[in-house]
Amino acid sequence: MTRLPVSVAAAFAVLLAVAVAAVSAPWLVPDATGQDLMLGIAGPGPGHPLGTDDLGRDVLQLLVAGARTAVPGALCVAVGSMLIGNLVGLPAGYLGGWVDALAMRWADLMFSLPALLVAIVVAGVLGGGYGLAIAVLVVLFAPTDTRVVRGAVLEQRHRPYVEAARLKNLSAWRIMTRHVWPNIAPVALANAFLNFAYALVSLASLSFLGLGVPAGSPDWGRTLSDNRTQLLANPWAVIAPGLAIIATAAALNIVGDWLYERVDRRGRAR
Amino acid sequence: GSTGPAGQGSPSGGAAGPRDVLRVALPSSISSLDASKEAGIMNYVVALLCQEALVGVGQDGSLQPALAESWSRKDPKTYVYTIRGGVTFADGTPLAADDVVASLDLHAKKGSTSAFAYAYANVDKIEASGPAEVTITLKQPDASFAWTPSPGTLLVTGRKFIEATGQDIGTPTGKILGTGPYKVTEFAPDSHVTLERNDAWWGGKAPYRQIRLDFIPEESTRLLAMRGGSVDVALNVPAEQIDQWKAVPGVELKTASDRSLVTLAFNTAKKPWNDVHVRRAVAHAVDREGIVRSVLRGHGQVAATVPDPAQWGGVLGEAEVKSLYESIPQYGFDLAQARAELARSSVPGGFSDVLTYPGSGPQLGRAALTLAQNLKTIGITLEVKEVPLEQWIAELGKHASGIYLGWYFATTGDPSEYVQQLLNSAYAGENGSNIAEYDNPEVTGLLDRAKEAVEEAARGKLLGEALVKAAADVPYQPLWWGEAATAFGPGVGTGEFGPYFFVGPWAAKLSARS
Amino acid sequence: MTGRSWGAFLLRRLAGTAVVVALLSVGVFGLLYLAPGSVQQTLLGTRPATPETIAAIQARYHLNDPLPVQYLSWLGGAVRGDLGTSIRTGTPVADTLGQRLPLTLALTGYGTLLAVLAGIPLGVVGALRRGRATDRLVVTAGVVGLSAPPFAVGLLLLVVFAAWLGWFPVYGTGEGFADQVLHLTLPAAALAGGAVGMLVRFSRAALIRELEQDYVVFARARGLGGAAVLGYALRNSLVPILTAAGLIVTGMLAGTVLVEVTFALPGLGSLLVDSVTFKDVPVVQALALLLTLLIAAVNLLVDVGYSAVDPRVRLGGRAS
Amino acid sequence: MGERESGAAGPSQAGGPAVRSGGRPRAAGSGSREGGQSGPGESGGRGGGRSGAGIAVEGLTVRQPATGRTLLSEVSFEVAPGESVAIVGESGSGKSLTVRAVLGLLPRGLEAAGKVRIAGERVDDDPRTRARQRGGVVSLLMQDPFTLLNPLRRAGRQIADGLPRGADAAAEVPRLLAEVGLPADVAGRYPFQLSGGMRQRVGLAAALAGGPRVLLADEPTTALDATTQREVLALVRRVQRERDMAFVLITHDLRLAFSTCDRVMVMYAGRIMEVGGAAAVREEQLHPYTRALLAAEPPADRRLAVIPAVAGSVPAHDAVRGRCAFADRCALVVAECRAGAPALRVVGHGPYASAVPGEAGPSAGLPAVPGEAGLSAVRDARLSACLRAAELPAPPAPEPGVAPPLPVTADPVLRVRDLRRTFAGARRPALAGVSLSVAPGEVVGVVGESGSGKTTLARCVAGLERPDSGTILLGGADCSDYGRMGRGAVRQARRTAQMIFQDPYSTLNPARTVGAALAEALRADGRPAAPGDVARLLESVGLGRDMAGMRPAGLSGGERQRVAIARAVAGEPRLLICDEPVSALDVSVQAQILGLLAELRERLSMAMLFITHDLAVVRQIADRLYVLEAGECVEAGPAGQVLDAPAHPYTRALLASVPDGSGGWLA
Ligand SMILES: Nc1ncnc2c1ncn2[C@@H]1O[C@H](COP(=O)(O)OP(=O)(O)OP(=O)(O)O)[C@@H](O)[C@H]1O
Ligand SMILES: Nc1ncnc2c1ncn2[C@@H]1O[C@H](COP(=O)(O)OP(=O)(O)OP(=O)(O)O)[C@@H](O)[C@H]1O
Ligand SMILES: [Mg+2]
Ligand SMILES: [Mg+2]
Ligand code: NI
Repeated sequence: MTRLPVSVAAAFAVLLAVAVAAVSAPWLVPDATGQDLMLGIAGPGPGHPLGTDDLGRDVLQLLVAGARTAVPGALCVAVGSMLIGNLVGLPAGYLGGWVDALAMRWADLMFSLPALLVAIVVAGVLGGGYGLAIAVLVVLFAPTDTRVVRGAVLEQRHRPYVEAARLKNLSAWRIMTRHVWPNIAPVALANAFLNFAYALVSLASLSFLGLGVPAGSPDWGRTLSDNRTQLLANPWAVIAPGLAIIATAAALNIVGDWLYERVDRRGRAR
Repeated sequence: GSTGPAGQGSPSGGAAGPRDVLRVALPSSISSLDASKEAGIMNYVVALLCQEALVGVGQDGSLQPALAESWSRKDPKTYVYTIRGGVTFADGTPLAADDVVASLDLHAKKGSTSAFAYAYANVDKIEASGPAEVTITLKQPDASFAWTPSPGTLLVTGRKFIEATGQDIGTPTGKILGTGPYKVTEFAPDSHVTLERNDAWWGGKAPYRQIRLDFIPEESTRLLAMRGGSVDVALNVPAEQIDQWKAVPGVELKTASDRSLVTLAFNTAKKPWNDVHVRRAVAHAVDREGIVRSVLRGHGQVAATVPDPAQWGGVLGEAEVKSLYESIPQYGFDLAQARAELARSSVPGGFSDVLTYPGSGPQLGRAALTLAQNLKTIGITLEVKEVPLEQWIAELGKHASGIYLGWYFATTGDPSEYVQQLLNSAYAGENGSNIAEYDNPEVTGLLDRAKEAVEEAARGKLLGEALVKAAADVPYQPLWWGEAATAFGPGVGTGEFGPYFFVGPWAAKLSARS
Repeated sequence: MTGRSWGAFLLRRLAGTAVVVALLSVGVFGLLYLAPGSVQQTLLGTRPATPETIAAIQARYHLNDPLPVQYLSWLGGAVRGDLGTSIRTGTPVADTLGQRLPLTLALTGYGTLLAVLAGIPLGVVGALRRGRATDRLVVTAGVVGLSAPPFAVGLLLLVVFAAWLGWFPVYGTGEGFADQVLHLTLPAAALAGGAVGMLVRFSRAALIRELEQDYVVFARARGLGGAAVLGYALRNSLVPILTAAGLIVTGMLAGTVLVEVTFALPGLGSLLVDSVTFKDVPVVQALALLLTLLIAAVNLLVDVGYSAVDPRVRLGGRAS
Repeated sequence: MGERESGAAGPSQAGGPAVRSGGRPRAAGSGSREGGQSGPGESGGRGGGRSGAGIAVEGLTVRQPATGRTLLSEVSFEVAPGESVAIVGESGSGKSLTVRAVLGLLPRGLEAAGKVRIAGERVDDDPRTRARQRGGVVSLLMQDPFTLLNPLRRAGRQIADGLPRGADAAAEVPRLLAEVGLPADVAGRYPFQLSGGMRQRVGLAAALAGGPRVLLADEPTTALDATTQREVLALVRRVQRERDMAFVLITHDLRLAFSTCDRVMVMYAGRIMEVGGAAAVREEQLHPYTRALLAAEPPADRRLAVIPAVAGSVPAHDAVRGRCAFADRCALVVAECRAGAPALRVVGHGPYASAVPGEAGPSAGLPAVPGEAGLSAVRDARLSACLRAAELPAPPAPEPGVAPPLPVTADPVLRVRDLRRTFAGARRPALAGVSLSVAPGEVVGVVGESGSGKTTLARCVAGLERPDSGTILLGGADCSDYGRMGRGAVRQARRTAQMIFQDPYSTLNPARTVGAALAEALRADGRPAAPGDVARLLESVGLGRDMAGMRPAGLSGGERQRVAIARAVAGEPRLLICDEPVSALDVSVQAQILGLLAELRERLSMAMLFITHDLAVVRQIADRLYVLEAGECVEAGPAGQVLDAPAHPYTRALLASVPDGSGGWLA
């Protein structure tokens, strides 16, 4: 057992905090969106460590509650695209042939599109909405996962253990799910973390353009976007959600990288 | 590329003396210089520096002579305009009655795709009745037609120009031609417009040789630009940012009514909003004072009814307006009463609905959010959704939702403009402007009579009656009359500033400030 | 690669791109058709409209034609090189794109340049100082860059460098080369943030991998100097770096949207946002076409880069 | 030889004496009493400092500070100019680390301690001198010709990169290429355009570019064909003699070491076990480990009834700290062996200690530096790390060969007719019409050089590859195209033939336990798969039943290969296809696996298609042989006949390239 690097430990701490916030926001900050029109915008002060936004909502509470909006969406994207990636990439890599050709043409097609732009077009045209943004991102992210999974499967496919399983007359489905998949799952998982981070940033970008979560939702991207006119009045209302996004995404990236490296090292050490 | 006239001084003038170039930051971009081709308000800000109408609007909101030296209503259906002599277009050609007719025809001709066409639907005939006289004949008498040849729905340009430019009017290649104090030298849609002074303007010599208008939709960028001294004038500073703008050294912030109305509209043809108790309940749940105070930072006025008091100029006197407004029933912020009304309604247990607002109006969104919060306490769930401006407009046109946020800018100084559009049952139905589908024959009757009235005072009375009658049915809950804040950087001063400041060649009214 | 196989390769690429463009144009058309709102409504705004006006507008923009007819007439024009006229501005679409393309290209190019100039050296330093404090700093900076949304970085840069320090102008594109560079520095930097992170990650990982290869040990054992050995390894890590660069340029094209909005720059990105909300079909179609072609060109460049870097690709050997 | 080993074991000092090289004329006779007293470099009295041009290592220890592991300890040796020393040992014994430590090129995270002198200069504490010396004084040739050259740089430029400053590349590169026997136009080619042997020659030219006086070679031929291996080694030796370089060759093959080097140093678990002249060690091993190693290497000239194998595998350095590293596997172990780490001591002076020039030993090929009798004598000083070195029993006489079993004439279990397969984009077919048959219970060997199509043949038979044409009959059923067979037929074919693979590390699914893998195999073959059945299966391949719960990561290479065999034979197939099943294993493990296969064959009366490039291995197991060359069968027949009286020149060339342990092999 090697010791956890400091950065990874810190990343896990951040993720834990975010997860706690996301899960227990309704109890931690039951009244996060509570308005105080009399107060309006204010800088940090007693009772409001990060100040308030123009509806008099406490920025810190919004941040805590924001984890509940910002994170699950990105998680959905990561999980959804990983699911598609596995479902498509596994047969594509293992079976090859037309399945592979079809899957790869699809991935090529998606890769020749700029993901965020397509998301903007689709969300913009169809009027935005959180679910739609997530669905679009899932579709756009899936090819990356598909390629990663397929690449990993291709690497495993000709390993003797797979061929031995074929020689034992096991079904392709069984070989894929029971033999190949457990060995590529860590790669897929590591990639999912990286996607998670990228989805978080992308969703925040969509929210920034007004295409993500509904107005008034305590979402980080939304809070940042709503308050960016207050940059000089209460910079914390902008900096804090920005930091929340960056810190969470960075933590996810760090964990993803760390997982990747571990997989890589295990692969090389055999 | 942008090329100014040769031999002129440096574009951004030195420290000493008044600046040569005025740099203006607009809060949204325009894609056409032709105000009749786009729905935005900023088009006027640009176009009115270059183009003029037959009649102008005074600071008190009354009609003033402009390109028409004088005009008269010969009979209820006939208007005669005498064209000012000695006026030339920016390209040097003199203005003739025929040019005015051509300009009017752009909107009045059958099959016109102009956005102003609605204002000319009642026009029967337009003709140049003399070398300097234009006569307009209507199909039906309409008192408010007097406002139609004002800048809101008419911008005069030349016949030759129209024929030569065709579909290209307002585009970067075609640009626009007018008689105003400036002419367009460069137009980059979504980026900037550069104007050059028209030294032959009949109104005198405008103070700035050049005006560059940049479109900077990102509010914080605009603020930083002013702080950095790279703009002189910024229009429509958002209310929530006003304090920050004020804090910029040397910046002078002027606010005035922008003749806009933000109102809640209830679809009286749709359940449960067809129940007046529901409408009253929701109306009582709106904290209009609170919204004006916090969302608008006090830069707005609680709207008692549809037209802004400043719009009655020439129709009703100030005292009459005051007494009229006091007689209009109001639904003040009172959650207890809201609850009581809801209890008496068809949906005593509450219900849920969706309220959309345009992305370009964040203040509408905030108001909607406070409303949603109040409604929650009485059991109504209102989901607030931001949609792109175009989608919001489309939804307004469909009349399919139960509740809307309407946002209107008056293009004229005529009080009847939106009263007719919002309350007259003639405008109900899909694509109509009566988004509440409000159909009260009594009200419609009053409004139709107002259209025919020749006497301004009589017209005012009829309109007032209609407003009072309609208020009892609560098809709308007016929220506020907007105010626009304009920031003038150090070095730019303005003597007079009011609701009609930008309705006209506004830059000509600016002066250097020390 | 011989001339003939180059030709075949190009042809295959072109065919692929054509398919993508065709699919995309159908998709965009269908999407815009599905979109709420309509051209006449956006043209008229909240102003009232007479039925005649609406009919006239619909006739003018062929809005009443069945969708396939609308599509085919667009396609016919596009094939003949006529991209149509923007509904929103009334200008020919080709002109509009022509005016805005330089800015976006300049922004993307400048951003890529900044990213390459910062990302690769940082990645190299990280790889060479692997595991030490410098490396950890580089890796952390890279991760933060990767995790920071461009608009947030843009706002931050605006506040710090334009507002507080006043080193750079706040908005606009500037006139003349030096001025333009000055104007585009902050947007390009905002755009480059994520790319730097990506390049640091890729180049560092690639170099670390190469430095562990036998040929590096062999080169050192033969007494080759540090610079020569680094040259060996760097050249070999260029292939993954090129791959990353391709992804980066594509990502940047998307990132320009956010940055152009933040910095009020009239580029393709802001045009896309405006045209999409306006349902300006000809412009959106042409943009989709242009962006796809740009991406295809970038990918082609990357492939050409591979063959320039790697003789196995160039000479048809099997890369092992 | 019995009388010679009684030669007094010289008293040895703690700290371990270094192996001395030339320049010490007297050391031979005195049994190196002074050993360990003076540093090798300062040894005076040396004419012209010739030995100063070699390397001297004393007390080299390599550790991994992050984990606190020691990987190598107390390694001392010297190599004189013109002398060649082989470092021999099984995988993981520390051979590569030794050489890397000498060069100062240890992998990241490892640290070395101890004295290293190169060309008389102390370099272990002076990285700059060391860096300066690399290339010009000392150079390295690495194992894998496919990875040691920069793939993106032309061969000539890579060679030129190593030339001393100011050298004329245009002249020097062709000269170096000529020296390694390559035409000048190779300079303009990229590595991927060269064959493995050519690459290794380019590597040699590059290593020689700086004009080094010491050449270290880490298994330079392991990845090459046997025939190419011989050519390259002969070339290296020739160049080394011509340039009078000190030469260190790392190899895992004792016979190869005997054949190519003057002296041999045997390593085990990060320590030196035995040192001595090549001929002397070949004649008589003074450490039980060396004996076991040599015994486990199958002879190419005769078939043994059983290959003597030691149980277990090479331990990690730290696992055997503070005692004799080989004690656990040693047949001659006594209690003291475990009491402390035995030092490397002079055991005798070997058969040639008293030799005078002219009195050549039995090994006529032993190279002797002319006129330097003393030097040669010192080189033959024998050192061993065995406590009982002096009292080891005489090595047993070589086992006599046995005859392979008589051919079977029953209906063949496998019949292949005119099998062809050409891979897309390949220049020549991988299989160009191969026919063969395997009778029930018969072991049929397939040999050939790398790329001759052996694996392709095996995969076609197993149904992992689809042949272009030809027929494959398995147990009488046509199995030429698995894609077109019914489910039942496929199942039948799978139960008839099973396969085991070369790489023990990827042959098992890392995610599944051994038990799960075997239970699945049993079920797939229609056998009961209760834990008891799995345990029985494990025991049948010589593994404990407790192994069922382990994952492959915890197993050694040999154990993995046993599990793989168990998996293959779970359903008692009639034919077992073995694709180089022992090539990746250490000789000691190889012997175990070969023994296991022989036993299984007996017990299950299983036929085998045994594929290998190693003629010595195939000799031990095969009854009949097919020789493949470039996808074609060039010779076939009973194993003994083909190997003893090869008819085809290709077979003869193959045979000649098997090292026989004699010095004349390279000639
Ligand atoms: N970079 C490293 N980090 C940790 N341990 C290492 C490293 N390199 C080698 N080792 C360990 O050191 C021991 C000796 O390795 P070395 O490479 O010298 O063996 P070798 O004798 O060359 O074996 P082979 O024949 O397989 O090449 C092995 O047990 C190996 O696991
Ligand atoms: N999957 C493949 N695709 C293309 N060519 C292949 C493939 N597999 C093998 N070959 C080629 O077919 C020829 C025969 O290969 P094969 O692996 O059967 O040889 P081999 O005798 O097993 O060699 P080795 O001793 O190196 O294992 C070689 O030239 C090889 O490059
Ligand atoms: Mg080694
Ligand atoms: Mg093979
Ligand atoms: Ni310009």
